[in-house]
Amino acid sequence: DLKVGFIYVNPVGENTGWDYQHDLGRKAVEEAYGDKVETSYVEAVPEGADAERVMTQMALSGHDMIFATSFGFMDPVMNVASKFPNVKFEHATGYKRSDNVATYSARFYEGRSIIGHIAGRMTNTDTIGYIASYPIPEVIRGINSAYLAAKAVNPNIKFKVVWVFTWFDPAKEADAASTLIDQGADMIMQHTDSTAAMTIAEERGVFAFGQASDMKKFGPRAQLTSIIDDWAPYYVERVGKALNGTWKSEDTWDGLAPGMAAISEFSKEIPEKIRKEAQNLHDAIASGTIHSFTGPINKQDGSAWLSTGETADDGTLLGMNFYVEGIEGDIPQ
Amino acid sequence: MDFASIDPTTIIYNLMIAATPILYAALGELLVEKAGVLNLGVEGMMIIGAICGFAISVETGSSYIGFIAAACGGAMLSVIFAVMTQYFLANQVASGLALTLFGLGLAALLGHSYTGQVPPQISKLDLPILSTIPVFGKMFFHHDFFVYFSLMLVLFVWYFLTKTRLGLVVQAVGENHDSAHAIGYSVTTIRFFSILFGGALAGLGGGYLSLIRVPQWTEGMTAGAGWIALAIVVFSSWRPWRLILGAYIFGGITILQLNLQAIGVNIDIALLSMTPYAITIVALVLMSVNKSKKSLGAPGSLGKSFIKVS
Amino acid sequence: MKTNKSNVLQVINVSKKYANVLANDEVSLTLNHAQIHALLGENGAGKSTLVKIIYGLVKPDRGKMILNGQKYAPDNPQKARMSGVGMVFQHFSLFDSLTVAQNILLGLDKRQSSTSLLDKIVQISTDYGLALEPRMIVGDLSAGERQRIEIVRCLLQNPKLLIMDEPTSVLTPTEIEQLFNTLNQLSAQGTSILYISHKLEEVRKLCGEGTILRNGQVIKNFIPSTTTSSEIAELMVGKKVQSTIKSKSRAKNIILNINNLSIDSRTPFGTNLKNISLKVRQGEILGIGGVAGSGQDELLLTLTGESKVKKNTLFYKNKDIGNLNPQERREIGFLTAPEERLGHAAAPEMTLMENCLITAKKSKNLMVHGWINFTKTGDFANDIIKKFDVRAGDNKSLAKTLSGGNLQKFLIGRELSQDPEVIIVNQPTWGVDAAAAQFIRQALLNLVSHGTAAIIISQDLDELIEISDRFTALVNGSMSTPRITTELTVSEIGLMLSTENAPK
Amino acid sequence: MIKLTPRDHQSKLLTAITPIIAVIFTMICGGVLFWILGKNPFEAIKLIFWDPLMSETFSDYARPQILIKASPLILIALGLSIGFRANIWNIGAEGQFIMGALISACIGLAFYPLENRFIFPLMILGGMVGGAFWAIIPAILKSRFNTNEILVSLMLVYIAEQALASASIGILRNPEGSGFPGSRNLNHYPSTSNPELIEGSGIHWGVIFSFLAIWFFYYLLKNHKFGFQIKLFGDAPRAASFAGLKTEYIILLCFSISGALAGVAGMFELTGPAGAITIDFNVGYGFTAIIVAFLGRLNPVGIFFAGLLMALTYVGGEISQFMLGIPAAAIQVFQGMLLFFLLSIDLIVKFRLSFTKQNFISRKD
Ligand SMILES: Nc1ncnc2c1ncn2[C@@H]1O[C@H](COP(=O)(O)OP(=O)(O)OP(=O)(O)O)[C@@H](O)[C@H]1O
Ligand SMILES: Nc1ncnc2c1ncn2[C@@H]1O[C@H](COP(=O)(O)OP(=O)(O)OP(=O)(O)O)[C@@H](O)[C@H]1O
Ligand SMILES: [Mg+2]
Ligand SMILES: [Mg+2]
Repeated sequence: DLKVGFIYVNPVGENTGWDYQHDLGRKAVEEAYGDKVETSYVEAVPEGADAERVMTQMALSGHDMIFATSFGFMDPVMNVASKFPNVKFEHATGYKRSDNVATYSARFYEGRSIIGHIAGRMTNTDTIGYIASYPIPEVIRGINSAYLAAKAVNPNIKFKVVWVFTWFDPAKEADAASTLIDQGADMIMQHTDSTAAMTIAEERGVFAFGQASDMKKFGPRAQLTSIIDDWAPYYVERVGKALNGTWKSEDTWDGLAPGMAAISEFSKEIPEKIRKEAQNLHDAIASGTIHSFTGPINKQDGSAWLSTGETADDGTLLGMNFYVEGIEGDIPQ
Repeated sequence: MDFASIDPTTIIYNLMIAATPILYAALGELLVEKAGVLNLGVEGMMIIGAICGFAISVETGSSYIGFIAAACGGAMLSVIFAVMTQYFLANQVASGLALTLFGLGLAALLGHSYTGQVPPQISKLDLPILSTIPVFGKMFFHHDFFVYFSLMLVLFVWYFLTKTRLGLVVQAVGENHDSAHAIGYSVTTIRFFSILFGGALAGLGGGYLSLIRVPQWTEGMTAGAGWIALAIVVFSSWRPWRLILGAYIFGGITILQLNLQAIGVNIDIALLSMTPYAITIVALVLMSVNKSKKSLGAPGSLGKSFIKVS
Repeated sequence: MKTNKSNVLQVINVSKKYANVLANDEVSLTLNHAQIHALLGENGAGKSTLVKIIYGLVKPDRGKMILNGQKYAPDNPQKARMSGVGMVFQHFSLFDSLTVAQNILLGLDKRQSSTSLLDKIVQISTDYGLALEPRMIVGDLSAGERQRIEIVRCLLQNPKLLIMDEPTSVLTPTEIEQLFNTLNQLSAQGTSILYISHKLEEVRKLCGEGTILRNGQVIKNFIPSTTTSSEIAELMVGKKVQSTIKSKSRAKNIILNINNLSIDSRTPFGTNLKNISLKVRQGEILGIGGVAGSGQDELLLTLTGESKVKKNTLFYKNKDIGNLNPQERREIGFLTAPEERLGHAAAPEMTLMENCLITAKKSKNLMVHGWINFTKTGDFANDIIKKFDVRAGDNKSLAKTLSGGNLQKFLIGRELSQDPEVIIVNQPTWGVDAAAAQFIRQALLNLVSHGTAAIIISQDLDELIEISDRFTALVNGSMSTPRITTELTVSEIGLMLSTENAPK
Repeated sequence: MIKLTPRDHQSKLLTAITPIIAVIFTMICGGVLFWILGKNPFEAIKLIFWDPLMSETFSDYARPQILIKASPLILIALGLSIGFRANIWNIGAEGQFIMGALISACIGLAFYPLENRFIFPLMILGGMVGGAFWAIIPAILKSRFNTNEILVSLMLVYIAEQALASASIGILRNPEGSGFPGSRNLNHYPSTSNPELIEGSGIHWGVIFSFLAIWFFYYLLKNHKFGFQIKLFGDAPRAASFAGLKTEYIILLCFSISGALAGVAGMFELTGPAGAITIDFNVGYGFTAIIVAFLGRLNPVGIFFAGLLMALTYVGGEISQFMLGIPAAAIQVFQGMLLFFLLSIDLIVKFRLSFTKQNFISRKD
């Protein structure tokens, strides 16, 4: 049978988060193939040397396929893969590939368009609070995407972005949420891992959008919807290919269409009309009729980026390091 | 940039909440250090408090019982440290660090089935009359019981240390354990119970985090708060009242920093994130300039093992 | 139902063994009602051990005690105090950062309201003439005042038996006088006192009965008033103790010149030195007397080089050495020996060998390019051990394991073996037994007779009178003009030491 | 009643045997823990302690990995132990580790893509200077203002982490990394690479450096004035100043040595195993090393073995995770237990224990 290993950068946890979603994918693989596969995982693996060692040991112990689920595992994956040409590697969010290294990622920004739309339509204060982790393309892309969608439906919209410089610090994220609410935000978006902001939103009576997992438990009233990372179909498919011998190195960047980036059930708090709009937007993006970044769009400094009707190319999106016009503040450098 | 949108009322309100977990933990550590023991395991005891408090209040539906459990959890973990350092005379610095490692791991194991649960809400006590005072009412008198309780505990510890005989004994043991032994006090016993008290308070701090400030259980949720608590103790020169100042300043800078970002102040954000730590250093330096060790108030036997050779 | 009214405490066949010494060996002792009983013996004879057993601090291995006709086996000092036993320690058991009143409160067992305690402290202090200000921080007080705290603390409990372990070693003559009055007053009121001291003259004056310990065993019970000091000393040591021989002084050139030295103390509770001037000649001993805390420590620190002094204040062989550090001073023959043996002159956790390196590495070439020559160092330590009759395991014994007297002999030996041209010693015989003290004084005298200049700082006036050529007093950081010792009368010395006389 | 008597001379046998006893205790308690978690305790213990060293599957790879994992721990702990001997408490080695790596990365990348064999030695120097620079801040504050060095060095860790994050997304960001945070991989740039020197041995320059450092400091502490001065200062600061040592000098010396070693450990980790500066470059070596220093009883040789033992539990812990599904938290708890036992058992090395019967003096009769 096929031995499949997973390495996670944080502890898996039980209910939410980046690593938890990957582990759901692992469980889906077990479910799909039963006795034909055997899975194992190592959690809380620091990026760098430790990751390389863990993957090597997995390979040594007979794993045939290894999923490395954090960007920082990129170079270790490449190193180990070159030593074990018969082991198949799948690296999430990276950009280096080789014969036995495939990469995959999700177009979460597509989901951000939808929450941006909902937020823009529903806000009473025209102020959206955004808790950002680190200024990397992934996060900046999310801010831009949500902003553009909100702006499209609400010209007065203002984004207040707070950079917390951590992926996970519940107390700090809670403080950030409180601060944003105090500053007039009535919609909270986050690009950090903990569920603290959602809890604060629930407590303070504003709305919020979940991240990575459905966070409804933490904000039964507050959560309007969540962007969900759903790796299960991809993992099942890839392991299937490995089983029947058709696996090859590929680059996958999927969005709403196959549901790799998904949107959780819309809350009843969203008016029927808006819910419908959001659903339509979702379907349009999924079908490819609408692109989250469609011109005309200027960069923050006013310089032109996309002309009317032009859509952003993946290369620019992947390396995005600028705000679009209208967002205030600077990206920390 | 819109400085007017920073509302001092909400900043003070929020900083009090942000500071309360640190205040609890620091207050416990203050007493422990007064007794001459340096317990660097605050982080570990806090997170154990956080999970115990959380789990029990979810199970019982009562935050108050949860807080008691948080205190018990912290105290129980501190027993390990107490036994190691008081009976096995293990080095306090290393034992404290090991305690943190152990506590973080144990909390994660204990908490496995509690992520994603919602703790019972705890209501804000709107203190009668006081809470209706404009501005101040909202800042100071609109908190939950445990904010006030932390302040009451500061009062209590201050009273205990300066006005009671037992408090005096605790200080004596911390000041000079050989003398205290010579006049017949059991250094080991007093330190043992001080450590337990410190553990209980660190536990309460953790409980406040998981039950009120954040409120949820997540692995590793203390994220360094215990270390800040240790810094605040030195910052306060081992004086309970100054602890409030220290904790509130630290909480205040954290909150202010986020507010400045939210209004879009043009300061390097990496620099802003450093400010709470940098300002703590500056404050420590200012306090120690031109002062002898005595007036800094460090207990004379701090961190030293008491070896009773009979 | 006391069987024998006059018999307060009986110690019967008490033994206590430490790791490798038998500190008390079948000791028996009887204390009578309202008596002052002397307990004498060399350093390490087991005196402190015995009284710690009585006070419940140390558990004996064997033996029993009877207090007021009842079995007495205190688990801890609280029990002892409840049974009416009080103790003043050889090493004070005080807390520097706390107030006098707090320190006293800590030594009391009964609940006291702080106001009534303050009244009682004032009451007792005036009754017995032990002046104390209850609100002072103990760290700020002199040794004499600290001891008063310990005594007042005991007296507040109305002890039937009061133990005093070397109470006078840090006191000035007036303070000693005062203490004796208090003790006599107490014994007249019916308190028994067990009194430990190395100063035989004062024991003969004060005590009605006495016991001598040697190597943990009781050698003899005796009546102090009818036994001469030299007899007592002989009993303690087990052989005859000679008195010091002083060769005729032949002071020559001025070698050390202190010129208008003023310095602020580094420590929060210290004394500042004010305009001190001194000239010291080769081949003489200059004695500096004074109450503890008059600036002796500060003076010594400026002389060792640990405190920096201004230009043109400190001249050695006509060279300004004010900015030389301790090691640099040593290299030109300028040596010092501080009062505090463990922690200042010696490192407690280091072996005797390693302790030699602290001051003698250069003069004895114990290091070559920074590498330690262990053979040489070991030999040097052995030399000292032999020449100065240090009783210690070997040169690898840790400093802290030596008794006070033996460590002091070793440390004085370490300095004297380096052929100093000037040597400054603070409290050469503090807490050292009679024989060892005599030995140390003789060694200093011998050195001076070869032309070395010495400054001896001491609170023991008898000692200074015995060995110094010239005498001066340090009072509140100021110094009087030195006078030839033999020309001084006791009252003149008293005048020099008194604070009223000091320039403010 | 247990009576403690200090030992005059520490027994070599006990010093060697007590860690083994502690490990056995840990195996028992840890076994119970694994059993509670529903895992086979014997299997788990075997996977942690035996397999990395002896099993056919893992040992060839894991043995050298233990060296690699241990070498930063050993280097840092060694530096810290010197300060700890002198009662100088640098607990901010984590920050110094980061700073050493950052400075050496700046140096190395400044030359990119120049090929020159002097770049690597220059980076070693840079690592030392960077670490020492970060360590000297608390040292100066302590000697000038008597500021508590524990806290300043600790606060500086957080500041260093922020600096690391901002360097990863700012000045050091890989220009060819499509905007992702993190620097170029220094391993892929020959002039800055710290490769495995002998295939399959795990030995890179950092490991060699740590061996040399152990030997050097062992010898120095034992035979040289330096070791004597450190010990003297730790035992009796006043005696040290009486000997002519300046307090400021010792404080600066201890901090700069520990900072330099932590910094150079960061440099070797960066150029070797880690490869690049990233936001999460530091993984706690600086804190773990404090424990390693005490486990090794502040003695270079002890630290060497303690470092290897810690590294073994990391490597073995990972194996037990994917082989047996033991959660990472359980491994942490297990390591905590090991430390508790190792630290506590030192009591019988330092003291002789005897059990006294309560027979002296009749109590109640
Ligand atoms: N805690 C201890 N551990 C080991 N040995 C001890 C201890 N205390 C005292 N000793 C040893 O017991 C012996 C008696 O010591 P003790 O303190 O009773 O002497 P002493 O007569 O009071 O001397 P001194 O005149 O110097 O005060 C000495 O050899 C001493 O080294
Ligand atoms: N690098 C240094 N920086 C500052 N002060 C120093 C330095 N090296 C030594 N010192 C100081 O210089 C004095 C002499 O120190 P050291 O121990 O080197 O003595 P030494 O007399 O030179 O001995 P040796 O001949 O054995 O080298 C001491 O006060 C020491 O603190
Ligand atoms: Mg004695
Ligand atoms: Mg030199």
